[in-house]
Amino acid sequence: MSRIGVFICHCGENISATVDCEKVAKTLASMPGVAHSVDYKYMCSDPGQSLIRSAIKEKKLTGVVVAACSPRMHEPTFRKACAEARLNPFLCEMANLREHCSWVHAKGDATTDKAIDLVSMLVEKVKRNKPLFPIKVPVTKTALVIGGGIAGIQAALDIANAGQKVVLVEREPSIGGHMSQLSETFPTLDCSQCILTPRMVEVAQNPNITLYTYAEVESLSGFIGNFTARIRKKAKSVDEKLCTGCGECATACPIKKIPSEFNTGLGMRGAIYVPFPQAVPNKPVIDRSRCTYFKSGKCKFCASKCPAQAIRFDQQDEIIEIPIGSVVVTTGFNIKETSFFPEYGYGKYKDVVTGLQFERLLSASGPTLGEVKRPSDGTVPKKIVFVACTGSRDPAKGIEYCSKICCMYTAKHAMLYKHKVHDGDAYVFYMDIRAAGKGYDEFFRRAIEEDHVNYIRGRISRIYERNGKLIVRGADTLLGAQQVEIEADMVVLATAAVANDGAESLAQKLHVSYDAHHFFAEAHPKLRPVETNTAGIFLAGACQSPKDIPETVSQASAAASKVIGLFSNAELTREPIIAVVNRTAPPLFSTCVGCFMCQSACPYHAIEQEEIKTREGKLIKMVAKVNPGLCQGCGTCVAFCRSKSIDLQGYSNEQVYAEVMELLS
Amino acid sequence: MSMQQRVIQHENLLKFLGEIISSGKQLYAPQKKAEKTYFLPASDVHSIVFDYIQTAESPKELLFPKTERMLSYEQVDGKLKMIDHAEGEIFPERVLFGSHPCDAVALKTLTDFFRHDVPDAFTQKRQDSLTVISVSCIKADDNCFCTSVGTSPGDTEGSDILLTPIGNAKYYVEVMTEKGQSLFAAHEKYFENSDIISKDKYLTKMSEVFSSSEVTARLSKAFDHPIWSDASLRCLGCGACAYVCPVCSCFDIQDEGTDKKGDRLRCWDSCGFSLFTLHTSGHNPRKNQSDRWRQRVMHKFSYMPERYELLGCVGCGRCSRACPADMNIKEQLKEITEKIEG
Amino acid sequence: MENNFEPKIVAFVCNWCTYAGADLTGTSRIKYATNVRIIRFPCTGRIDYNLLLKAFAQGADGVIVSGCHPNDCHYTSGNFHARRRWIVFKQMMEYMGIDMRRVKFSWVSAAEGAKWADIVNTTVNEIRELGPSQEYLEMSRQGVA
Amino acid sequence: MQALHQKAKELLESGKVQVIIGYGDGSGDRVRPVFISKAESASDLIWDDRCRQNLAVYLNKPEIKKLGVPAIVATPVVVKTIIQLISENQLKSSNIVVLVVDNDVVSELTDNASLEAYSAGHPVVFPPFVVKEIKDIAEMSIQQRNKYWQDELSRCFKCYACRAACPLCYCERCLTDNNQPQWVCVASHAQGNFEWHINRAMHLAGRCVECGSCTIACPVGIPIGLLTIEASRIVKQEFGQEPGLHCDADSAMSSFKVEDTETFIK
Repeated sequence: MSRIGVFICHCGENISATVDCEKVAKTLASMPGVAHSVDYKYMCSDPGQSLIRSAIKEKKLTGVVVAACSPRMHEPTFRKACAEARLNPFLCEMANLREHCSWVHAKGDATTDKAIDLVSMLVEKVKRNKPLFPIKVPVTKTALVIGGGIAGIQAALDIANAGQKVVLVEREPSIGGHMSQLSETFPTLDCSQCILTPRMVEVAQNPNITLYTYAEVESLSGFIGNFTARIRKKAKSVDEKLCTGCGECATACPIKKIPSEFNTGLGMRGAIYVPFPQAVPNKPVIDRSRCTYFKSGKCKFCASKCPAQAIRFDQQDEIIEIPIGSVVVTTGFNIKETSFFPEYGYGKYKDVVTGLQFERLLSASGPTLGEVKRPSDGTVPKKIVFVACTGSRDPAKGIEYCSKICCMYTAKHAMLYKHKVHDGDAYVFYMDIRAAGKGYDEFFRRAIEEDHVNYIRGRISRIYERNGKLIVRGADTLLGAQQVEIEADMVVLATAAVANDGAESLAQKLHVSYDAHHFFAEAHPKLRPVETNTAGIFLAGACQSPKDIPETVSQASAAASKVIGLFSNAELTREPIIAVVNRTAPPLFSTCVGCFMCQSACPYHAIEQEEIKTREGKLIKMVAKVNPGLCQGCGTCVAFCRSKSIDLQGYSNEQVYAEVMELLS
Repeated sequence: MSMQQRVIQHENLLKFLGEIISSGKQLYAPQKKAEKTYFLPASDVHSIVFDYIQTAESPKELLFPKTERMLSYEQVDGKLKMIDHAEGEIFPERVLFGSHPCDAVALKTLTDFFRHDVPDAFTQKRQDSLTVISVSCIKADDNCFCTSVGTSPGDTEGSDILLTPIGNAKYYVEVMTEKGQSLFAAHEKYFENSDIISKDKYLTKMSEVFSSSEVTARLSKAFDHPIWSDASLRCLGCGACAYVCPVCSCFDIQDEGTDKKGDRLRCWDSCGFSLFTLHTSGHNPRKNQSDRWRQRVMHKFSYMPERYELLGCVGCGRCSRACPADMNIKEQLKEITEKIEG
Repeated sequence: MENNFEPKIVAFVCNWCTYAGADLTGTSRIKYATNVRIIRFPCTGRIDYNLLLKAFAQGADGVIVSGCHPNDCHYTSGNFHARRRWIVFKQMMEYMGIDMRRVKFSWVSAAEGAKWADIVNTTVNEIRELGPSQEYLEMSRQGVA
Repeated sequence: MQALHQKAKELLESGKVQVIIGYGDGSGDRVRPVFISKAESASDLIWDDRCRQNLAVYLNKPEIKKLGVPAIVATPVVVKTIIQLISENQLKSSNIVVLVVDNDVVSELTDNASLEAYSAGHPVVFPPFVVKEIKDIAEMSIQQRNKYWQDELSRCFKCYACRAACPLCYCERCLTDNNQPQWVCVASHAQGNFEWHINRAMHLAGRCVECGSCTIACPVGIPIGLLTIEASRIVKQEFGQEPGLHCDADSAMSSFKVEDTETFIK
């Protein structure tokens, strides 16, 4: 006979304000199999938990139902409390009286009745719970870091410096990411490349880091501690071992007019190229879609000039498989192009540029060597309008969120412009200034107060060209929406930061969740910000949402510390919520008939074929067997199984059936 | 029972049956559904069929339904309420029309079987409120073998009234029991007086294929005979034979419900199923289909005669007609008398 | 229709999307009808159609089945398997004459707290229109002597 | 028939097989399954229009397996059944000999490829009355269908002849015999019958080769084959998959396509 303990939490008044907790406890007390039923103000508090612990001991409870908040919140808390009182933690279930009841319904009998139903249902379930024991699995101590921007670099270095192996995969020819494109960084105005390049070199030199550039993750299978990553190394057409990085090939390449990705189209590159001088690795790749040889079968100028004879036109993409224990996703972000904005000319005005393009114009290594010049005619602009919130916080554009970095970099842009063009005028159109952060507010005030940048609160409605000038029309909302029209030489749009290209398909390959904007979803916005819902896969940086450098770096270190923590044990303990194929007495041995529908259905390839043999070794039958290390406990196999020979621990047929029967009886 | 000799015209028979319906009694009579004939509740006498050899299902449901609710329970305000359906329920007055003598014998066998030892209230009460008007057989088919199992196309056993078609749309009437008499008395106007008629010449002729007592005798030595495995190779192990059999009476008691309310149901079961004798341990005393086929034959022709002095077969032939694998009991019984030594 | 008819609705939902979505409904304090009771499953792939049959046999007036949007399954493909199952099950039930308007299938993500409230309210209103479930319950009473 | 007798005799005499599963003389004008182990009995085999029972049901019966390597006299639908059983890991073509008879020419199908080729060349053709039944039900309203099936299924007494006759119902413990929990009510009341029949249909969805053995087996004349035919029709319509064609096919119900479409999931 079951002896179930029922604990109803008031959650302060969060539950008790609409649910009559006392009545729930009293009703449950008379339910068959319930040996103990009480209500209490805060079950998750220390005294609350000790109520559970002492009741388990005194009343010899065989199962516990805690009716409180969502099990997604506190299930581990209460299971731990049970374990402390020597009750198997899997004999504890939670009824969700807060998120699913008190918070969504008004006070009344119907709400209390629902609460009673929810608790009784879990009582019937827990009566059928079985003690379960954690599963131990070995851990492969190699981390995969996807994306070689500052987040990936930081995470890789932290993990490597802790003595663990790292595989860093970058899809571009060089690591560095967006940070390598930046001029100077707010709020200190130190040179971005100056602080980044040493780290890039460190990555290349660290013996614990294997770097694959010009490579992408093809697929990821397996589970925490035991993933297998398939990585496609795209053909670089260059033998990296022989290449000395002398650059003769790039000089020899007859094609010179390919817009450089690194210079955001403001500079040019050849078909064989190194994206930027400080690239790591500093070895060229051939862009086969642009190369004359690959297009027409003739040319090979680069090969003829290569002193190391390192050009390999016949190189193939290579797929490598690597056992991996954990993954850090640091794929970063992208920004909306000017062409996304019809009101600002669909990108047809050359002197309307994005913030990232302006970074290149400001950069000493950029196409203008740091001089601010108009892309259209190379003249120095005397009047620049900066537009913050271009696309961001604009539901009409489908981007409701704040891109977070624009306020600060726009202030920086205006400031740097004034530093370089002393007689220039800088205007900033803004919605609100968001300058929370150490030294941030002071920084933006400096732009106004010391560098005399004109800040106008309002949105601009249109940009059009008139007599070689860009006419910027907007409204100043601080002056009663007075119309403002500025004749500018150049306009810099702080366009919205969006998820990087291919984020959605990567998320699907990795089996992690993502939000409506294709940013990767963290497991919990507050308490698990660098974890995903898939165990063993972590996030850092702007792939999760727009972020500035300090925040990105701290997340990267946080994710790295999660990986290091995971790798600090030889084996990993996993929840025993897994499928199991039944075993029965001979001559049946199992009711499984070996149709292996479960095997074709299992997303994790966790179902194996097992031979049942006589003592003499003669095959009696083939049955399915679950690999407990691979099974993730989705239970898809259970619903398929025609003979109900496979069942899911923790959500067994008997348990869920009992829930339905109880709920409606 | 001594009585006046009577006959009834076909059209009067229909009126008689119509009056049974209008009197509020439930009339079960053979009616067609798709290709087959069944005993179904009749609301219109014109839907009754007379020209059939055997119904697909036997009339045993009238005494022993496929699902019988035995008791119900419910928790009301924390108190348990129980209903014993054998106690409370009033069983409706029913008339079965058109059963052949084999079925009437089978109904009697069932009644006797369920009366054995602790009498079963359900079958008893259903039997008490049932009046059986049978019709003698003027034709039969290859599957029929009533004469080999001690009954005959004109047997009056088990019938309350037996009608024998004597040509010219007339039936010779034999009223056999008090129940029959009271039904007859209530509708006497439809019946005509007649001279004594010897009905035998109107009945179908059927020779005896085997002697059932001889089968019984041989079976006592046949437990380990290879005949069972040879014969049962094609048996699929379903329960069709048992469920169409008018005598088979195995059942399984099932509780349906939760701790709050539910029913205890008596459901048909069959020794043909491998689960019938499966133990929790995994051991099955009737492991092979041949063991189960043997059980079916043994039970009807050996165990029932020995223990209850009842024969478990009336030769209706339904099981042979129903079997998807053409298991033929008549053939098997004949073979037993031929192959197994006496 | 009866005005005071309060439909009994059971929701079979997956843990990762719809259960979390319903948590968000709570966190966001969006109100909805009290008629629904949620049963948590790891994945829609785990939801056996027999549970729906049992729910109706036990007197449910409506059923909601909900999980992650296609491509968003925590287990990558449980919801795709579930979708196939529901495609066949729904048509099979209709072939056998069961009104499937009482079953609401939906995808509700962890971010769609408002959608969850809307699904519940819509379902409750629609079932209220349909009235108490009869045909399936009728079945559980028939054929017993 | 001559050719069949000759082939059966050869197979038994050569020792290539130990038993021929075929049709022989039955009660009255019926034919029945026969299991011929002696070459001299090969002439007992019958091959004509009455041979409709799906003999593949015997291939996995323990009692038959004990007889040794079998050859089976196969109608086109039996070939389909065998392919489906192979795809479900229940049979291997190397362990059986499949005999098909076309115009009194007997061929041996001994590997997956020849089975598949034969199956592809012999599509299932429903008899006219089945075509009519399918059409009639398709034209019914949902209420009419409810009444139709409730009426038909009311006769079901759960003898499980449909299950026993079906070669694809090979589970050693059927769902319906599972009582922890009791997914399908044991009783043959309306609910229990509905649960049984919809489960049978769901379990055969995308697997039913439409041999009609269940309908033939039903002692109370319920056209139950229509349910599994419908289940397979849905699978074919929605997912484009047909059973009994490929030995290495994944079951339609345990696979999926991202592009599967529906209109009812909101």
